[in-house]
Amino acid sequence: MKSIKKDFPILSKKVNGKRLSYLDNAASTQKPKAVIDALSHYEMNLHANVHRGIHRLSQEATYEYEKVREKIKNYIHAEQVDEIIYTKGTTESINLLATSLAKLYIHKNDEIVISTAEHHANIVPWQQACQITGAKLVVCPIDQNGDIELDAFNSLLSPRTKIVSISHISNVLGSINPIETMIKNAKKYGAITIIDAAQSIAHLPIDVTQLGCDFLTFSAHKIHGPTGTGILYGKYAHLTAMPPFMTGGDMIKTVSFEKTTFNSPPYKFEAGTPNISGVIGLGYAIDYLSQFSWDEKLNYENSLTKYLIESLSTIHGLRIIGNPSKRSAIASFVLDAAHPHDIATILDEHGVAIRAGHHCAMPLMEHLKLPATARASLSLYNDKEDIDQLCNAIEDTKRIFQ
Amino acid sequence: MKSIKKDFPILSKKVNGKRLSYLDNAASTQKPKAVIDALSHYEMNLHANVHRGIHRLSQEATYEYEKVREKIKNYIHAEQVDEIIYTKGTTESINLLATSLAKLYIHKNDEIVISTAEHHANIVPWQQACQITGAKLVVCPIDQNGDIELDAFNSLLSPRTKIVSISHISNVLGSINPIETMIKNAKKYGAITIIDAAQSIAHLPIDVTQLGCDFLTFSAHKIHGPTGTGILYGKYAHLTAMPPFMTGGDMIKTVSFEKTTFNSPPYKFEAGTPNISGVIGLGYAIDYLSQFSWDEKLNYENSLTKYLIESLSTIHGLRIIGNPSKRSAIASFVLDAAHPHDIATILDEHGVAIRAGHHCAMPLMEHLKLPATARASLSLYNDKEDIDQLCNAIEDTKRIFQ
Amino acid sequence: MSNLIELYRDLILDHNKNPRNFGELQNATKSIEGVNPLCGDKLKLFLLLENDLIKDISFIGTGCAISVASASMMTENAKGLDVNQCLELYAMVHSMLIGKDEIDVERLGKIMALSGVKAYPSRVKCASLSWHALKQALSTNQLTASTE
Amino acid sequence: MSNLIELYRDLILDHNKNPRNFGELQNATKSIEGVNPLCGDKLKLFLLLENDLIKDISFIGTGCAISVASASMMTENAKGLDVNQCLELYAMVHSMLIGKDEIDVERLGKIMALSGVKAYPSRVKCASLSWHALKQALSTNQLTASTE
Ligand SMILES: Cc1ncc(COP(=O)(O)O)c(C=O)c1O
Ligand SMILES: Cc1ncc(COP(=O)(O)O)c(C=O)c1O
Repeated sequence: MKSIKKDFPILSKKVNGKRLSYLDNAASTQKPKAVIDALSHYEMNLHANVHRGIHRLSQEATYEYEKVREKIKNYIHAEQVDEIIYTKGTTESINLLATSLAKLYIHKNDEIVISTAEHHANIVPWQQACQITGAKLVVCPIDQNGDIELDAFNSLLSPRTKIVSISHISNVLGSINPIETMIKNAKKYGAITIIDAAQSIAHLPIDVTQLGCDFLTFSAHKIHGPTGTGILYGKYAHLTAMPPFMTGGDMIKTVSFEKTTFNSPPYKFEAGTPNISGVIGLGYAIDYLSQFSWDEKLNYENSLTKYLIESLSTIHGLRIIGNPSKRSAIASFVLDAAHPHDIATILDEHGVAIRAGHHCAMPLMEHLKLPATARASLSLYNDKEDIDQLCNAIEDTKRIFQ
Repeated sequence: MKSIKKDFPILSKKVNGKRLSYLDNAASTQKPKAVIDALSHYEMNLHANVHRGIHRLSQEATYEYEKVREKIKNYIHAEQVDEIIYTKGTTESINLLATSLAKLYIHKNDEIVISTAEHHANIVPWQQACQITGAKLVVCPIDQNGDIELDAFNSLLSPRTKIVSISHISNVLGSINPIETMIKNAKKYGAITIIDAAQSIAHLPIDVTQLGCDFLTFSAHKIHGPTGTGILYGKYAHLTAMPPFMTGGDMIKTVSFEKTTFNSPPYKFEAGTPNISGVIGLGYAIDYLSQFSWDEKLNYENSLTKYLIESLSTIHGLRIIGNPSKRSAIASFVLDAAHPHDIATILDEHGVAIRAGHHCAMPLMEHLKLPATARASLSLYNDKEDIDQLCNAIEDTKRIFQ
Repeated sequence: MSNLIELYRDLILDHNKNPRNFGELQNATKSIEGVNPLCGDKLKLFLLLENDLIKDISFIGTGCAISVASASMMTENAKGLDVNQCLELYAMVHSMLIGKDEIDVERLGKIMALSGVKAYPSRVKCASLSWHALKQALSTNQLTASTE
Repeated sequence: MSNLIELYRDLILDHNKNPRNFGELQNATKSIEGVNPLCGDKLKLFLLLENDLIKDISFIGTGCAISVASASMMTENAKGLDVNQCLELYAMVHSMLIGKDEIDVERLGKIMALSGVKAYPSRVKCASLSWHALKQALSTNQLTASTE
């Protein structure tokens, strides 16, 4: 694959007078110029509120905005456009699910299965749902490599299992979970399966129809789109049955002070003026990425990830956290000599942007018996030079903390 | 005030070969070039996820993002920056309040007071809260002019009144509600007062400290900022006591599978990656507007509104809906000859963008015994020529439907 | 303004001013409500069905010129048809409104007056509301139809 | 890299490697937890208070070099002070960390080694966590302090 770095204006920025090596992609990705320009173009030529407008601007905005559902439907291989709900991000999507499913479907002593390695966004909303309903949160363990313990997962399943909500890729360990198998097994007990694809949406092809999951969610800002926008995919039959999450304009059919009736999905779940420009930006981000085949993308990312792991492995006193059987473009590590925050500060001085901390996965940190890790995460626009710069900066950290 | 039209790129666009007269500002406002450029600049120079990052980009993004709280605090005269919560819009803000206050504070037989003229966003969430808690929705009537019936309002208040949630300005009638008095009277009974400032934020100076309201909310896209961003102001003591709305990353203090503790306000209410660019765009929109004094802005808008009303009044067969004692920059009207949708379509052909329909205020439409209205709503960038263009187009509508 | 002239043809304006088959049908065997949640248009259809045949049909409601004229023309055309013919006609009208090519101009006849709508995507729902309600009435037991 | 050299001075690195007063205080009259929710740093302070006087003080916990060195220096400096002196010192350190001008360099003495932090806004909380916990311990009955 040819280098696409020049498509992303921010990547040619100097940081502290240094070349920028942006390796914080698991936190948020950068936007190609095509997306940035499209957003400006939108604001300068067709912004208006959507859906209820008869005038040209509103029609054009509505058209551009609704068109993105089709793009997302195709990108994740959903069956119908009205299975694509716009949210403000993965976090809202999971809150929507936890709230709505708790009302409809989860009862006392039911069980909700997650894993040790979940992001807070896929833990706390379920804790809240458990508190409200009296259901139990069941945590599937991971093994020493950071892989889901599939046997343990299977033995946790039972007719009490109402929800299985699992991340596709761990944002700390980079482990790719065997969601095909997990979904299939969970389905045997009639459980509702939810995939948190926040970390996978930019990195793996996703086919919700083939997976057979009931819901899948991701955030636009993790796939080169704007912040404040996310997608919740849900099977239409569920969406029809579920009560709304937020209420207000646009999600209703009729309102009177006595009685309100709700619109059909996806609108039922989209109260208020949506993030019109955010959605349109996401559409352009998908277009940008779709110019490359998955073969190209996977080849490039896999070889770069391999280079990252190999390079880090040669650094004495550095320990990579987890050794998953399938790894995505993420590596967490610690140094004997320095705390992750100190690493991050020194790396930053070298122009290397990584993340340090608990990565919104405190229970996993507890499990790993680590207060924090340093995390480098790749995107398609990264190259070997970025990784070399990382490794040099880590050596400097060791020098300071020798 | 000098014309600022040229600051807004979209306004020099031709629509159907015609000059654009954008009079749909109550639905959504346009952005000045300063805001559009600032957003591009952000994406090209400092995008990163906020709060948890040690590297330069994340620090800069966090700084820019947090700085906006200060701007909003000053703009609405709040006492503390941590009383400013970022949401995705007015609709989310009111849902947050209805959900959180229902858990904390609203009980069976309590009363929630709204008015006949509320937007669905300030009706349906309260209906939901009533359904959950067994509280009663009490609707304060409006008089023939479209003004709140203050006597009726006062007599509705009682120790059972837990919430009074009122729009500052009706998005259909343009009536400016006497919220100072209403808040003062509601406070006598210890009610929590909530102001829906969606329509007033761009048009009236707001001083929450002087008003003494407990909460106030608005959307960025109604004040020349981006979609997908809103503000909820709340008194700090309330924010501390209230349970969170959504849960996940960033809003927690500690998470374990057994127990989660929440962060302090405003973070407690801001789960997940926020709309970073949206918030930053809002900050620039506030900066843009703040270059003009309120005197200038009010003078200009009031005289333009006067011209609008006078011009519409001369059109035979046109009826302006409501005659409020204080009117903001909104006028709803109907024609004897043509239905509002037909008006809107014909106006659009003349380059005039207005809105037609129920304006997300079906109960008000029911009260007015109208299926729909046509609505022209002004912003600072409008001028008399826009209004003349509107009136000419209305005359053409009459010709077609004679 | 040629689009406007196409949209508001005399026939449309006439049907709007003098809608045919307007009013409640006392001996209706079926009635159904149609709502357009975006704009608030509402209408109610009344059908007198004998076996498969629409012996009589009427409507009440409020709406824009397009929706009233369309409902009026719909009742005129549906009266006397059987269920299958109605569904066939519905499909043809739908194709015309969304601007598909392969439509049978002759079979549509005067209904073609509605074809100006296709230039106005936001108005297609106004024109299709009554047809949608007709289809719902004939094919399901639902009592409300919605364009959304 | 001059900022880095300012940040990671030898004194800081030394306090990090060999934190003073590290460990639980068996005869503590008060203890308090400090958390930095953004990064997960945690420490626990133990105080032996006699009337107004800090007779002894210690800490345990994990954190970056800045937070450990800062806690270590804090205990060294707080030991023997009375409550008011401590709060005064807290205020001075806080001013230094956020880069205010009017600070008493002499009174701060070796603590000035922490002044490199002011160039790193995201690290100020690391340096202030222990001081914040100290202030909380002396001024309230709360048992956790948080930098947020
Ligand atoms: C009075 C009023 N309240 C609430 C809203 C809802 O705002 P949003 O759609 O931005 O959430 C609007 C705008 O549509 C409004 O005019
Ligand atoms: C696995 C995972 N789940 C959920 C989230 C939350 O996404 P957001 O903050 O965009 O709502 C993230 C990203 O931070 C993540 O990595």
